[in-house]
Amino acid sequence: MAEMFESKLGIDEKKVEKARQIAKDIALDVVSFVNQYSTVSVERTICRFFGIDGVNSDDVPLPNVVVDHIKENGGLQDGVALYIGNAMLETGLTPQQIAEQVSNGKLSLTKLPMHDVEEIKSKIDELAQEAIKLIDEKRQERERMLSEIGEPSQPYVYVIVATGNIYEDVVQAQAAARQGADVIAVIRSTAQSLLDYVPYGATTEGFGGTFATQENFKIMRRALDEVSKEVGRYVRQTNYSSGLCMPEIAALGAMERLDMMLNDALYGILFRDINMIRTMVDQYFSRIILGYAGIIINTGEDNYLTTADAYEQGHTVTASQLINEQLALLAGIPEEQMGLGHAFEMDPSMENGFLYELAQAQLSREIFPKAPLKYMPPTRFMTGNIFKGLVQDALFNVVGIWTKQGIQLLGMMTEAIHTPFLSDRYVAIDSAKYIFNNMKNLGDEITFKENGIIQKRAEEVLDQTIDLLEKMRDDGLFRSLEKGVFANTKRPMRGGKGLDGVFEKGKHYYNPFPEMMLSRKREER
Amino acid sequence: MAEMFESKLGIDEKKVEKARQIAKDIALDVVSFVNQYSTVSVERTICRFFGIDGVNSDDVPLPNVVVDHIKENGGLQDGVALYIGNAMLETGLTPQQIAEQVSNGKLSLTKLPMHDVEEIKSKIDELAQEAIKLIDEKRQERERMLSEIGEPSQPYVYVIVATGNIYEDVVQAQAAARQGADVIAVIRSTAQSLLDYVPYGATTEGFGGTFATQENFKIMRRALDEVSKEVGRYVRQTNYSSGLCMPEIAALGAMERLDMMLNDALYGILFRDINMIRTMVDQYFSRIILGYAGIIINTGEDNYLTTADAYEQGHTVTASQLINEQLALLAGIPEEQMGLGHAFEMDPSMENGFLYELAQAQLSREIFPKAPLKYMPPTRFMTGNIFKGLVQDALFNVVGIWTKQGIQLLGMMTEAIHTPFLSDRYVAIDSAKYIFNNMKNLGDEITFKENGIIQKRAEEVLDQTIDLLEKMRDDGLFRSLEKGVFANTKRPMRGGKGLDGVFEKGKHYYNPFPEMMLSRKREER
Amino acid sequence: MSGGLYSLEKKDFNKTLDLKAIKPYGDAMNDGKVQVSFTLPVSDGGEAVEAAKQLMKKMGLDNPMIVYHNQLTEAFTFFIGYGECVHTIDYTSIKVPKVEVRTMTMEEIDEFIEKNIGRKLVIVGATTGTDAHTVGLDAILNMKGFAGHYGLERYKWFEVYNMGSQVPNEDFVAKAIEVKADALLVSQTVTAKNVHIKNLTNLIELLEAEGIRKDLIVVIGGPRITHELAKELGFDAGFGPGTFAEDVGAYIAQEWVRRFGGKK
Amino acid sequence: MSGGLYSLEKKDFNKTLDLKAIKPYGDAMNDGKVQVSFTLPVSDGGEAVEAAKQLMKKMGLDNPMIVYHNQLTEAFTFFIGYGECVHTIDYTSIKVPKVEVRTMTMEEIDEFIEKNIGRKLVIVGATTGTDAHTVGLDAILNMKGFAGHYGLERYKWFEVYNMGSQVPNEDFVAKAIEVKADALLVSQTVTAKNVHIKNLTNLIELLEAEGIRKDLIVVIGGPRITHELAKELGFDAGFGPGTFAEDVGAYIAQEWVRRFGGKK
Ligand code: B12
Ligand code: B12
Ligand SMILES: Cc1ncc(COP(=O)(O)O)c(C=O)c1O
Ligand SMILES: Cc1ncc(COP(=O)(O)O)c(C=O)c1O
Repeated sequence: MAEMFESKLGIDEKKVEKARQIAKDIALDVVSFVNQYSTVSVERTICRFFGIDGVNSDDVPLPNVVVDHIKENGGLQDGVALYIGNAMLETGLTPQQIAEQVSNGKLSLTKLPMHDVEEIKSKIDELAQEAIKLIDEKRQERERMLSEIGEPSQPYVYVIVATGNIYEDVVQAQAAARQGADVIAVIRSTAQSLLDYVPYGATTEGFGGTFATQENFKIMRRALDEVSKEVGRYVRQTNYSSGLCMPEIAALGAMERLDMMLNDALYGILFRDINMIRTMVDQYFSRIILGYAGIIINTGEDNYLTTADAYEQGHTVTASQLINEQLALLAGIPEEQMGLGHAFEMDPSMENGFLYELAQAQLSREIFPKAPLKYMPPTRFMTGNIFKGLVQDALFNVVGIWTKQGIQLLGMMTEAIHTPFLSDRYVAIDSAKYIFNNMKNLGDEITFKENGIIQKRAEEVLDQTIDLLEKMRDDGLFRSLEKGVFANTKRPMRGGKGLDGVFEKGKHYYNPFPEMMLSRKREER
Repeated sequence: MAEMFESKLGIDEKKVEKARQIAKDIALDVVSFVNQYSTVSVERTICRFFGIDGVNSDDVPLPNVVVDHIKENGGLQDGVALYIGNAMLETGLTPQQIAEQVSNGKLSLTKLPMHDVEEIKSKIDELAQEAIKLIDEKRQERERMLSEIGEPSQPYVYVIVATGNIYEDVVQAQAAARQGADVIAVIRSTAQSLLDYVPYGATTEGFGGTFATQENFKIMRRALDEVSKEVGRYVRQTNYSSGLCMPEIAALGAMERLDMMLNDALYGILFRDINMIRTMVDQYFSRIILGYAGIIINTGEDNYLTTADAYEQGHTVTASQLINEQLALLAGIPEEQMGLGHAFEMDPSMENGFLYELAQAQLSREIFPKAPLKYMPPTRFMTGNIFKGLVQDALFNVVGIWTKQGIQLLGMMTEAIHTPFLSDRYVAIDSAKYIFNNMKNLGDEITFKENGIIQKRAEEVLDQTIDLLEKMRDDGLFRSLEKGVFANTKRPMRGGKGLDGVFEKGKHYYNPFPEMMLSRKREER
Repeated sequence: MSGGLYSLEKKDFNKTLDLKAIKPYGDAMNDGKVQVSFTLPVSDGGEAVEAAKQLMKKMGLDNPMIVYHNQLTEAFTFFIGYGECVHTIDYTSIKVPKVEVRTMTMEEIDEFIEKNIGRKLVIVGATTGTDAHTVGLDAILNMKGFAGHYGLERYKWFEVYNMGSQVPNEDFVAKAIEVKADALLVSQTVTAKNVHIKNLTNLIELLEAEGIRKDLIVVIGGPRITHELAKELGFDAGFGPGTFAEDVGAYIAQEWVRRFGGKK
Repeated sequence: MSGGLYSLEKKDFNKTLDLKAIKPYGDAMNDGKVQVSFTLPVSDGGEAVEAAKQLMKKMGLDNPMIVYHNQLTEAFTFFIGYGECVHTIDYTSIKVPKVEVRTMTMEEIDEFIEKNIGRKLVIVGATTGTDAHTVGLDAILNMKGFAGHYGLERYKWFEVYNMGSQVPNEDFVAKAIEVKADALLVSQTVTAKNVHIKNLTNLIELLEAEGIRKDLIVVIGGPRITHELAKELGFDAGFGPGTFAEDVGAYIAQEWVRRFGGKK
């Protein structure tokens, strides 16, 4: 899969192939398992694609109203699409009107007489085509803008805004773009990933972040398009889809032309205690959507090193990246859209820690030559000493440009203190731009000593990765997570949040999107 | 002269040899010229070695009183040693008593009957032996302490203190040592280099620095010895001898066990407008003293790049280093004591500037493999943006550890603002220690691409150096300086400060020290 | 070259240390030097710099010097400044409440409990509310501990229930009742918008509503937690950054004896 | 999942911009956020942190947060803090004196002098006193100039004498008299202990003693020089960082005409 490469690390390509093959086995096993299930969030996503939007008088989003309604009435195993299609045939109403009627109690979807299944499906397919058309348009729009306005060089300078207020976020995002940011991520309000619904409308209050809502996406997109033209560089927008609403938010991202999305079931499992079946099912659908929409995914391996030691557990990151790659490929995501995560989390007090970090970052680069790797800054060892922190971030930027990372999420000197001030972001961007320019071709100029500390470290990590993957293949991914392979964290297969939202697909279950999107993707190639 | 080396830069050893040979020719020419002269400060140095100290009621130091007295009476061409030796034979007084009597007007040295010259010389030699014994003791004391207390690893962490008050300096120096500093330099009060005398006693007020006085040296030495024992690392003391009192301060340094001294006639010529003959004569004697005393010299090539562009004029630094090396060797300074200067002054906004800097630093390292190179931090492009400045200093530290510099003069983030606060120094040391440890073996691990940007740059600088040196050999050093070869600065041979303190040696002129010190040095080897 | 050399301008402040009136120190006692940085909502220019200086003066920073200013985006300018603080602090009058505890090792704590209490102390720990940060809590509780200090699970005489993260206060209190806890350990990291204050206050209210507050030692910890804050919010003790398991262990054991007497 | 979701704690400050009362901006209008760092002459500990917080409060920084503290050596502790500034500045009332000059290019300046004065203006420049920094002065005077802006030596209608560095005021004034200078350009970089103030004041005194102050345009420049300071010290204009030759050239030409009328 990966191209032929000349390894600076002297790593054995065969080992890489082997690791990849094992990861593929693990991923296939997961996908064949999750294919038997759907979840409430998958169903709500279908509702959204069908145009159902808005909230009821209790502020409950209508997609939730519809899905809960079908669930309560025992029909969920067939999927919402079937009921909506049927109701359309029966009532002639639009999905939105149907949802409103359900909300008002005027309509009970499970009580309507059922039309012929094939007839329903063709109605559904019509609706789906429309949704897909919208996504196609957004995707083409992005491509057009990229070629007209201009594509920045990598590593992309990626910064976050997190004021809690979408309008304040806009000010900060535009300021960052003017200072040189290529990617703006709006951090979500704390624990939004645990909400089993997507909040509605423009929001101005959040905890340590701003709610991810369709309206907020739209507002930010407009602001970034504006500033993109001003600075002559297409500025990418990012948000988070991991969590209980993974596919739903992915769909909103696809519809509002987001360019990247954090998307990782493993993150939810390990760090948000979300049930693994739930989120793996959600992830599969969400990745099909993101892949189709041309949105780069960002995976969360970096987080492992915030709880586990970066030196001892470096191989867990590599193993997880390989699994995430395979899971993504199976969902139709091309390598060019794989922002696999890793992080600069080596203990700063470690002798030669920089060398080990360099080895790991270069290893990621060589194993995934086409992926726009997402490289995360130091967080674990950041303290209130902003001066020391700034230097830690500087070394992180050195490794970023040196090993040609794709997406550099800039560290903030105030990481351990608060979400970034306008000025923190400026200092970070200024510093990163200085380093990227001043060291531009460092990576082309340097080779590593044969069998030196760096090469040996890379080999060691790769060997440990293969060992781990082999064990994981034996156990399967779910059992492995129960054992605590990643981030020193154990999660029970039937524990965690959101399990009650999973259901086995019934005989008549129908979701038109996966097949439609995957087959179109296949045609493209 | 330099050892066989394996060049990471792929530079041609023959070229280096050639450059060195030309520099030697230039230096020989200078030394044969300066050998015909002495200066008032050389003579005052002899007074000091003979034990003359203290000031008169007008605060004029007694060495100045004695030398001025002889000068006024037209006897200087024979040198002070002869008159003092003669007066001792004649009066039986000690040199100090003689000086006091001269100061009181009770004794006129030129009016005494002259004893037999050989008799006088043997008296002088006796005095000289005593002075040399003292220096020997200091030197042995240093060696003993180094082996007992411990020698830090290179790059030495070198910081300055500059409060103006020696007692406040002591507080800050000890604090710095505890934080990890290996070398403490007490910056002199602004323009002390233009004073044609050495101030006396402990001082508590200075402009942007503390006066270099023997008493201040003593106070600091005591404080550093104390803290050396506490931290288990011999902490070196540095001061400045360049300027109108070059050999005098060198002598005081030798007597008070300083470990390093800034010592560069070229600095005085270019940046203090000191007359070139004066300071070259002074330098020759001062280096003999420093070499003998085991004191590391620091040369001032770094300063060139504060006025001239580091990319365009990089070769002037290399050329000057080579000349300084030869001038030092001729004065008996071994390579291990040559803290040749250079600086991280590449424009931070330059694409790949870091690579050029790396090339230059590595070139210095390879040309002078045994020298404890003194690497100076960015100053020219430091602004009031302390955050950016901290990152510039961080990259400087990266190059320092990478290319194995000997003495790393730490940059301060407040460089463009004020002399360092206690906390500025802490931030700088903390950051340098982090980088030195975290990247410890980087230099051993990395090789440069053949014929890449770095290697080519090094070759270019070396070629330009040879060209320049050839021109300089044709012109001679003095004429070259008139043409403005260094630091974009032109100085007339007969202009500048201190020319009136230079005189041609008379037939009977005698200064016992150069020969004594140089021959002992030769024996040692 | 005369004696005039040293008659330099006198510094106009008293350079002796007075603990009743301490001031910041740049490179001389009482020079008052302070570094500041901030952004003002105006575009860059002479007036902006002047505004920044005036602000520094209002903060009591004499001779304000703006050493750097840069427009971040239209109508926002970033400043870095240095000034000389006129304020002083009476250091001798400062008293800070601290957790009162005799330091003990793991072995000493176990021995102390064995001797003085004679049964295992039951501890329930959790990161409560929406907070997902467990590293700090695990550092205190997990077997392996933190920086070479074993966690409380390793102690013979503690029985530990670690509920993990994002635990609703209700579940936490229910567990405390269920296992008859002697002490509750709460970890709080996210402090944005004072969300921790709300959450912690709510916990105390719940415990009081259940009537069990007085039977329990309730302790909080986290990077922004101080003992003072803990006391204010109605907890028994607060532990900040750099805490090790033995600090908390010793406190709980000693406090238990202090509060409930010896063996029951 | 009810509407309660958005009823979060309200921020307690007015978030609209009022130019009559501007405040620092961290990440929301009027949040007042300011970063500070300073050292106090006490050893580290709870009391030291409390002292640092109290100092911040005195500076008008609400909710002071010490995010880092570290003992630098015995009896000295370094602090980094964030707080919310209570002070406001009336931005509308700020007026900053500026050099009044119409911007011109080199060619325009030459033309202007030719037309309005009809002879070369004589300029003497120096870095005076013990100051050895010439880069700034050379940037203004040398042929090659600075950052692509030619220096005044390149201008047809200026006659320039650059005396270099460390020039005693006496020599400088003597030269001015000798060459019948129209304008004097002084550069000052070293400002430690206000040495430049002393030196500059002394220059004006000398010029006045010689009775030539009023016949000359006397200008200063340097990294810490402002027009305001120059005026205060009795100079005609002051130029800070980022000055180019044409700024000074235009000023001298225009000021000369303003002061001495047209061609003489
Ligand atoms: C690791 C980490 C994470 C991991 C957490 C993994 C995990 N399982 O814990 C992940 C990646 C999941 C994460 C996520 C987020 N994080 Co986070 N994270 C951190 C980080 C990098 C380190 C925290 C840490 O582990 N410290 C190490 C431990 C050992 O220290 P400690 O907690 O202080 O513990 C010690 C003492 O305080 C005390 N102690 C602690 N608890 C207790 C309890 C008791 C009873 C006792 C006695 C003592 C005690 O003892 C411990 C040992 O000495 C910090 C940044 C930083 N460098 O501080 C940000 C940080 C804490 N996170 C932050 C934020 C905002 C988030 C997010 C909300 C971001 C978002 N919007 O997506 C999310 C969501 C999490 C949530 N809702 O809680 C902010 C908090 C800002 C604030 N003050 O409100 C920080 C400061 C980063 C920042 N500047 O934005 N994070
Ligand atoms: C280069 C330099 C040197 C060189 C000077 C070489 C030379 N020929 O000039 C050398 C190495 C010799 C040197 C020595 C010292 N230096 Co020095 N040096 C610097 C440095 C790195 C850069 C200054 C510079 O060239 N700036 C670039 C020019 C273009 O900018 P500028 O001067 O601001 O000029 C612009 C404007 O201000 C204006 N301007 C300037 N002059 C004029 C005049 C007129 C008429 C007009 C219209 C405009 C104008 O226009 C210019 C173009 O825009 C600064 C640190 C820094 N990064 O700022 C320290 C610095 C200035 N030096 C400093 C000190 C203390 C010294 C020493 C005293 C140290 C010592 N004790 O040994 C010595 C002695 C020098 C002395 N007595 O003056 C301090 C001054 C602190 C203070 N504010 O008092 C600084 C700030 C460094 C520090 N933090 O310690 N230095
Ligand atoms: C992959 C991934 N998803 C999501 C998130 C954040 O989600 P939450 O809203 O749970 O904080 C992160 C944060 O680090 C992440 O790495
Ligand atoms: C070689 C050398 N000597 C002396 C000095 C300082 O001397 P002065 O006292 O003239 O500032 C320097 C300063 O940079 C130097 O590089």
